[in-house]
Amino acid sequence: MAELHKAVPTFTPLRQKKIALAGGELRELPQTLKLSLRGDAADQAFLQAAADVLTKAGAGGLPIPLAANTVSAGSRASIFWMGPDEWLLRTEADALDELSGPLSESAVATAFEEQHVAVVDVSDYYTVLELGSKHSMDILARSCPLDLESCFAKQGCCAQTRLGNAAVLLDSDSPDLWRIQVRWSYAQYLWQLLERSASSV
Amino acid sequence: MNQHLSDKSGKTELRLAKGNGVDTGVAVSFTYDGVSYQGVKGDTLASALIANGVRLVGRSFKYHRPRGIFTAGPEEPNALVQLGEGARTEPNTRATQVELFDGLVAHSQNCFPSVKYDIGAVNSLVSRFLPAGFYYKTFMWPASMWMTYEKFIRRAAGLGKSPQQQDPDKYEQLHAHCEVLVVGAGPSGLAAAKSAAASGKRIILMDEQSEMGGSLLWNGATIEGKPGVEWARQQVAELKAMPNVRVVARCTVTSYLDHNFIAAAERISDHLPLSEQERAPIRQRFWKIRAAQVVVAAGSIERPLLFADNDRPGVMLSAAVRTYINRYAVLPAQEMVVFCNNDSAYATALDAKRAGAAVTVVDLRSSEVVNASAAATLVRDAGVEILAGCAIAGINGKQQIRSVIVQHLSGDKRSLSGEPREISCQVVAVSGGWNPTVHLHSQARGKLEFNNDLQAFVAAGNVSASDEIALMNPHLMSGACNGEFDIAACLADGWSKGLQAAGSSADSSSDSSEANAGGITASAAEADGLCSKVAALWTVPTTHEIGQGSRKHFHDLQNDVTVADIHLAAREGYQSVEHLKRYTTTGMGTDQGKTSNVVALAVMAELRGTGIPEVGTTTFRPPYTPVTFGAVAGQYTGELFLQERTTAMQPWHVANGAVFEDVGDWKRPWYFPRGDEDMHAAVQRECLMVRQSVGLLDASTLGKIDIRGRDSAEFLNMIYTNAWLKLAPGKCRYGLMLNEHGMVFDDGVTTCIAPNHYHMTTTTGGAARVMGWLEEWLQTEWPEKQVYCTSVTEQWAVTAVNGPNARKLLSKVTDVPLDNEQFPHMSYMSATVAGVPARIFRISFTGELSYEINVPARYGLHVWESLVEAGDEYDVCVYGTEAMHVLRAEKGFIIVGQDTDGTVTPYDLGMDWIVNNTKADFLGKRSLSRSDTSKPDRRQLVGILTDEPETVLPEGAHLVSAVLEKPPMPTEGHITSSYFSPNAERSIAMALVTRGLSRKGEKVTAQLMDGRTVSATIVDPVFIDAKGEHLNG
Amino acid sequence: MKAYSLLSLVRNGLNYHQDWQQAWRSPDPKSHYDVVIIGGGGHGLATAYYLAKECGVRNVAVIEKGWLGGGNTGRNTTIVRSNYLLDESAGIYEHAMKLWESLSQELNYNVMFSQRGLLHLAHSVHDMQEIGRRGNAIHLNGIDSEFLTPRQVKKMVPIINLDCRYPVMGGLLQRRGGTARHDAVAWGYARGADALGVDIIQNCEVQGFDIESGTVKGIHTSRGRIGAGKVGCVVAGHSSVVAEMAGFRLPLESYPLQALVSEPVKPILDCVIMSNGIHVYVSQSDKGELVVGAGSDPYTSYSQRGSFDQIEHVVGPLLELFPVFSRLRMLRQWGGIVDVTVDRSPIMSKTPVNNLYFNCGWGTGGFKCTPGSGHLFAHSIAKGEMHEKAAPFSIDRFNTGALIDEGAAAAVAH
Amino acid sequence: MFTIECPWCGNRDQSEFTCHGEAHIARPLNTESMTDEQWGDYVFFRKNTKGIHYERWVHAFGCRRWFNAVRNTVTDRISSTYKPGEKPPAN
Ligand SMILES: Cc1cc2nc3c(=O)[nH]c(=O)nc-3n(C[C@H](O)[C@H](O)[C@H](O)COP(=O)(O)OP(=O)(O)OC[C@H]3O[C@@H](n4cnc5c(N)ncnc54)[C@H](O)[C@@H]3O)c2cc1C
Ligand SMILES: NC(=O)c1ccc[n+]([C@@H]2O[C@H](COP(=O)([O-])OP(=O)(O)OC[C@H]3O[C@@H](n4cnc5c(N)ncnc54)[C@H](O)[C@@H]3O)[C@@H](O)[C@H]2O)c1
Ligand SMILES: Cc1cc2nc3c(=O)[nH]c(=O)nc-3n(C[C@H](O)[C@H](O)[C@H](O)COP(=O)(O)O)c2cc1C
Ligand SMILES: [Zn+2]
Repeated sequence: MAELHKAVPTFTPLRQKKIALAGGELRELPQTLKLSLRGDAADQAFLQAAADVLTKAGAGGLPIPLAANTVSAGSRASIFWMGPDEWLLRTEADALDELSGPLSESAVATAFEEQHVAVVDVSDYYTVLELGSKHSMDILARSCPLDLESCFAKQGCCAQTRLGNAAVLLDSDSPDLWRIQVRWSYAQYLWQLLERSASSV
Repeated sequence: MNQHLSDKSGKTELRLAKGNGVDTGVAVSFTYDGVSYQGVKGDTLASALIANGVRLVGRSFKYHRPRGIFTAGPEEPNALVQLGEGARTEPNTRATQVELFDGLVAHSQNCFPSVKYDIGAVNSLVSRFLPAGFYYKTFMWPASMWMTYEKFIRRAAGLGKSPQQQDPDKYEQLHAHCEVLVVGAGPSGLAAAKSAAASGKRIILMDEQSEMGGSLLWNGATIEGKPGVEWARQQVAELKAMPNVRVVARCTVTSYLDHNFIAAAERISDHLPLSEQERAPIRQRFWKIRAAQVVVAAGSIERPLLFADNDRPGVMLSAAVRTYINRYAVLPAQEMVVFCNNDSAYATALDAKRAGAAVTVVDLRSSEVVNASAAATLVRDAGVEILAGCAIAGINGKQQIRSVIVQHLSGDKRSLSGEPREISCQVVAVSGGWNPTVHLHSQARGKLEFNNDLQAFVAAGNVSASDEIALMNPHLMSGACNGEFDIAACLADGWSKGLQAAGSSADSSSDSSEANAGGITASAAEADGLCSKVAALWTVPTTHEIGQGSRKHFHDLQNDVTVADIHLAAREGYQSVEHLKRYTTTGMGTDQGKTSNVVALAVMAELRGTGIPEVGTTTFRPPYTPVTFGAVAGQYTGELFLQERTTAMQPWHVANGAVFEDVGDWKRPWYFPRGDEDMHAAVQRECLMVRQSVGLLDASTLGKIDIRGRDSAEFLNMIYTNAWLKLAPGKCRYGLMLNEHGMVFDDGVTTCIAPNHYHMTTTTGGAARVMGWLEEWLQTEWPEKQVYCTSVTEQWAVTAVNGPNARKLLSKVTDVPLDNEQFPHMSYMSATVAGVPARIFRISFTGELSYEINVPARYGLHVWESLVEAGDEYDVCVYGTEAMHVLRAEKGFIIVGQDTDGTVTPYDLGMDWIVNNTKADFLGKRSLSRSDTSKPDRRQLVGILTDEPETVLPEGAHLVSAVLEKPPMPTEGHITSSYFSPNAERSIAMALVTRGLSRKGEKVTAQLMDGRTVSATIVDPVFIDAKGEHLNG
Repeated sequence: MKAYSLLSLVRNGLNYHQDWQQAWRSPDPKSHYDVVIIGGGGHGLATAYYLAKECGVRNVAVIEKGWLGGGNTGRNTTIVRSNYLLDESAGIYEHAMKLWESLSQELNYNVMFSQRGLLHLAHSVHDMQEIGRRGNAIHLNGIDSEFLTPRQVKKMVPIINLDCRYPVMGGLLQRRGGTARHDAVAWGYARGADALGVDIIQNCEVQGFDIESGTVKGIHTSRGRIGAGKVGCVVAGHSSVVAEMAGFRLPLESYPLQALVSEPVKPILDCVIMSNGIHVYVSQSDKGELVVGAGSDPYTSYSQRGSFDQIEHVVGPLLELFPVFSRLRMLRQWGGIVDVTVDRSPIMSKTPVNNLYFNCGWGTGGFKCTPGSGHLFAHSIAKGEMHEKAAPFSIDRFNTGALIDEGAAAAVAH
Repeated sequence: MFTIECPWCGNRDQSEFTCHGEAHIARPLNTESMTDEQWGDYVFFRKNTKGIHYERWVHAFGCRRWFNAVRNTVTDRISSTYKPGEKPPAN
């Protein structure tokens, strides 16, 4: 798949659009690999297998986050808590070439052998926008009912919530820099919403 | 007459040198009713009009009586104007809250041709025949005339005019979270914000006025040795400098909703000159706040007195007069009478006197009470005559007060006596006491109790710790709105409520108010007496019995409700407050009775011979003051009203002229007209080309769910009506889902990708519903089942390749064998298509040879374009949803939601074959055997062929069992789908018909609304290729 | 009862309105009535009125726990129409419509029934199919209905935005539909019933039943026991609560349903607009406010208030359809408690208890049937057999499956 | 407008949730042997409690998990939430 993906034109819902904002920009990040992982958090074998597959892929050291609303973020990939038995593995765009083989749906799925898990490639189900601005929090607050200050008071937090009508997964490096993951078909709507929100801060 | 009053600098005879809230050196020009005037910076429209001597500003709702400015705040019932023009016009705007800006244009409303000469005022002449509720008693004859009467009634009502153009301004919502929200920035709110802010927690302070300070802007209090205004400004500056505090002016807290959800409307550009309004990115912001605690320091609202002709222009609330003098530097009149039943109005008398007016006080209370009042003494010493034990018996002057008649009150206060005395004046400043602004507390379902000293409702003091409402909507009342009117006490109350709200306990060891007030010392202005010595006299007698002469006692100025109306309501049995309100419409105007409600209750209590608390209040509902729809909708209008979802192939569709159809949130290509084809031509062509050669459909919007786990097959077996345990990997199966009522609610093809791994498809509109349905059963009913579902709708872009040349086309771009043996109908392969990994499902919704190609969405456009290109040699046709509908109907395939409607079982669809009754159970199964659901004469889905092949029945047309001359005619079913089929070369239709399945071959008649009848035959709903041979290519 | 007339108005005007009679008395409850109606909303009062007027049952009481008309009757958006899809529904709503058409005269109380026209908009192919089916069904039931093209819609409502998120593709008009003054309906029936001898007892809450061997004998109230030959229960949102007192359950849930009004403005909207595609319904009252119906919350509640969500969810659509309203202001919002059945059709039925009848489940749309429901229910109670038009609405249908599924069939509210 | 404590994600705005009605209605196992009345009871008849009500919610815009809540339908106060399978708290 890694090779194939080079051979043909691909695109993201927003075609990596960007606009300048005060102190940063709003942009769509390049495509990455995203896997939905379901399994039993209470099962040590499952956690071990997950750790192994990541180590093998070269994204070792990322623990599966067991606390709600947290993310294990590494330089090459991150694992988000999505539910009590659900996680999302997302690679960084620049690690995509190396990781898309060892972390492909089938490669990961085989790591769990007979366990009751689901590994589903959702790379294209979502896209990720990056919001960088000194007003990022204000921009988000225009459409987000979540108390971002409290939820993101600590490092390593993430949250699923809504921006307007779009269901999103948020994580952030700093109060100014946020990543917003959203379903492909809502990307255009979300873009318009953020652009509009940014226009009045 | 008015223009001469103002010169270019905005100075007028009534303009004073200095006010706390205005800069008298900066002129601002505006027009009112076409006349230009000058005001000054900081004015409201109301203060500028008063400064210009304009007293008549509106006509009342019902009698069209002349009305003037009555208040200086949000409680204004009278001075409603049509603000602005064209697209920015805005009806019913309170002049008392409109900040003046250069170029402001306002008009009076509810009057024709002008506010001075208003034809509607004839109502006033016949007013004795128009008491409360008169329309319930008349306009009934003849019955047919009501619609005509109604037209005139409607025209007379309604106040201002709606804009007729699209609003050019934008709005937005903003979410906010805080530990303490302080509502109101008077002394109490400022103190609360200060003490709470010290905790470092997040504090929001909101006030609806342009400047913070509340009563300090006009009441002359001294705090910490400084004028109150200065103290307030300093507090605001200090609060603004704190990183944990948000200070928001021009922001009305409108709604106190459950779980401490509070909404507020901030006016951002309304006060700016037009050119700046046009440039402002947004006009108003709607705050949606979650606060852990709320301190409500919203102050209090003065009440009027109910005396004869108390609605004449020039009658004003006493504190409003004071506000105009001290804050806006406007003397409302050269000669004034202050009319009161409590001490708080004496400060008004003193301030007016000092500002140069001739003032007389008329106090309803006896001389003994008045003589004992320090405030009264001060005022008397300043040379103001005080007429104690007296009342205003009437007013001379219609469009403007010329004088008042004063008489002595009798001992029982029910009548007047003695020589009437006429006092010349242009303004009557009234005070009937004060009502704490309990609106937000009441919205939060807090309880009220009646305070006899104040003769007003205040928030109930004793709330038990287990009071659910208090636990859910925690808030503290502070200052005047807590019934506290002394300035020092207000500060102390605010300070301690701030601490309490922030969770930092007040210094309980010391109970001196100074310590609790954080050491803030304060004193009220001279003569600022308290309103607590209120005389509970509600209706001031006049020269005739209430309602029996020409003089009216208004309590609700906006809706023109008088004391006589309350008497009438009581007499007729509308005695409950809620009946009183609805029968007389008291309190139902744009001011929601802020000045009138309590006095109305008081009058009703008197009539019923009970106390005011027994009468009770009506329900306080949001918003506190009206809020624009624009603000509530926020940014979610226009393109953001509702998301438009599109697929990966969207750019191609747009570039190739697709006409789109809305399917749920999705925009789907409806048809692709070529040249100047209309819809019909395009669809006919698309349908032919698909069956003759090959066509492509973007099917990406279908819902897709990835299902994995050991129990998946068993799960599917419960979800679908047919059998799923034996579906082999690589095989596809069609299924119907029923709800527990036994009715079809979705359908689709599910494929076994690998052991314990399935790919389910759903209808486009049903995707979310089905996903929810599966999760609900798994999570709540069958948690032990080992099944995981993952929505993958957008992961896969789907192209359906349909038609006899589908195989040939596809073989050009894929590496897998496509022949019937190796890749038969209803099977699946993973493959490479156009160089990308794909899942190909050989399933068909057209009855033709068909492959549905799923690729990761990023490749969707590439694969689509590759297929279009590869199809060139076969004259490939790209088709839309309409052709899809025709093509499936030609084969008799159903569309859930079109051929079914939530009342249709699989049996009704003639799909017995899909119900596996040997299964022990599946969702909805038991419902199928209920007596009514299993009865034979249900409506069943059949095909319909019109006798005239050219005639296409309208969808929704009904079939009748007998054609009668005119309705009623019993129907026996209706057309669910109907098209002209180019492949069958005739019209085809499907219908739900009573006992239809057993009536094939029978004639039926469709009765159309225009009277035509169409004769047709019931047939099997398969109109081409009955044997299904096309499937194999 | 002294009649209202122009003359009486003038005469009383000259007499300073001192002589108007009480519209209804406030009697103390008697110890026994032939029929007790629980619930002084429009339906309950109408039932009592027709019992006394047409069924010869005059020893009747209406027991109301609060003030009469204070339930949903006093808080609905006043839309009246009879353009229902299914025959059973058309039967009762058209029955009501005919009564509406002469109700003011019948009651000698102007209920301001305004047949200004009611326009359903269609915003998608699916909507067009729906109005196509319903329009035809109504027509064949002998009820007026007309299809409008978008151009005709625009002509009728010039301020409408046809080109909204889901463009207006057509409309279904019932010219005889419209609005009525909701409070006046309750008051008019109350006055009428009172004049016929019915005792209307307010501030009296029913707290239990006296049931002897399966037959109701009386009720327990906050003002004591009241004996009853028959009992009709018409308590809308509280039906489940009262049913529980009688020992059975109903196929109902009670939801908050909200509405709001704008500040009043001069006439700008002359008919009732309903849009299921955009999700708003709106009309303008005679007083000038826009009366806007919001949706019901998805949770049950007895608190007569709902989530602000629902207000936002109707204001957005309102502006989508009528962008010119953006600068108008919301004056007041409120909620009612509506009792909703799964098939969105009411229940008029006998119950497991003899002589106890229930009339409920009118959900979000029963105001329009007030006269019809009262009329049919009165005749049913008097006779001891459900009237043929009411019979299909029995509770049994939830067991047999003979639902009258307006919701599923037409997906239309109100 | 409630705030609701998702048993997993914590306190969130009501707009992230949807309500799915009365909780603890187990789907009968013996559907075939039930009478029409019994089946009708299960499908259509509800307690519709005025007072303490046990109901199901799903955190639709969050973790997408179903859970139960205890709410007083008179005040609308939610006193607690708990996971499916857990015992309803005594109230
Ligand atoms: C916001 C809203 C908008 C609506 N819009 C429309 C519309 O446009 N068109 C339409 O046709 N319908 C509409 N409806 C529905 C309509 O209002 C109701 O269906 C109808 O009013 C029900 O009338 P009722 O007389 O049965 O009930 P109600 O008027 O609710 O009367 C029931 C009475 O029973 C009393 N009661 C309850 N329990 C007891 C007890 N234990 N003892 C004594 N008395 C008791 C109550 O206090 C109440 O007064 C709307 C409803 C709402 C809430
Ligand atoms: N002499 C008397 O008897 C008497 C009578 C009335 C008032 N007072 C004086 O009134 C003052 C009371 O002080 P206080 O701080 O309690 O009240 P305040 O009236 O000084 O301040 C209340 C503030 O709340 C704001 N407000 C009200 N509702 C609001 C809303 N919904 N949203 C946003 N802002 C809102 C108002 O604009 C105002 O600025 C004292 O100075 C007292 O002396 C005295
Ligand atoms: C058709 C209709 C029109 C209304 N018009 C007004 C109005 O003009 N002014 C007003 O204050 N309230 C108006 N209301 C709302 C009532 O004041 C009140 O909120 C509603 O009857 C619910 O009662 P409650 O708020 O006392 O619970 C209207 C209500 C209805 C049903
Ligand atoms: Zn959650």
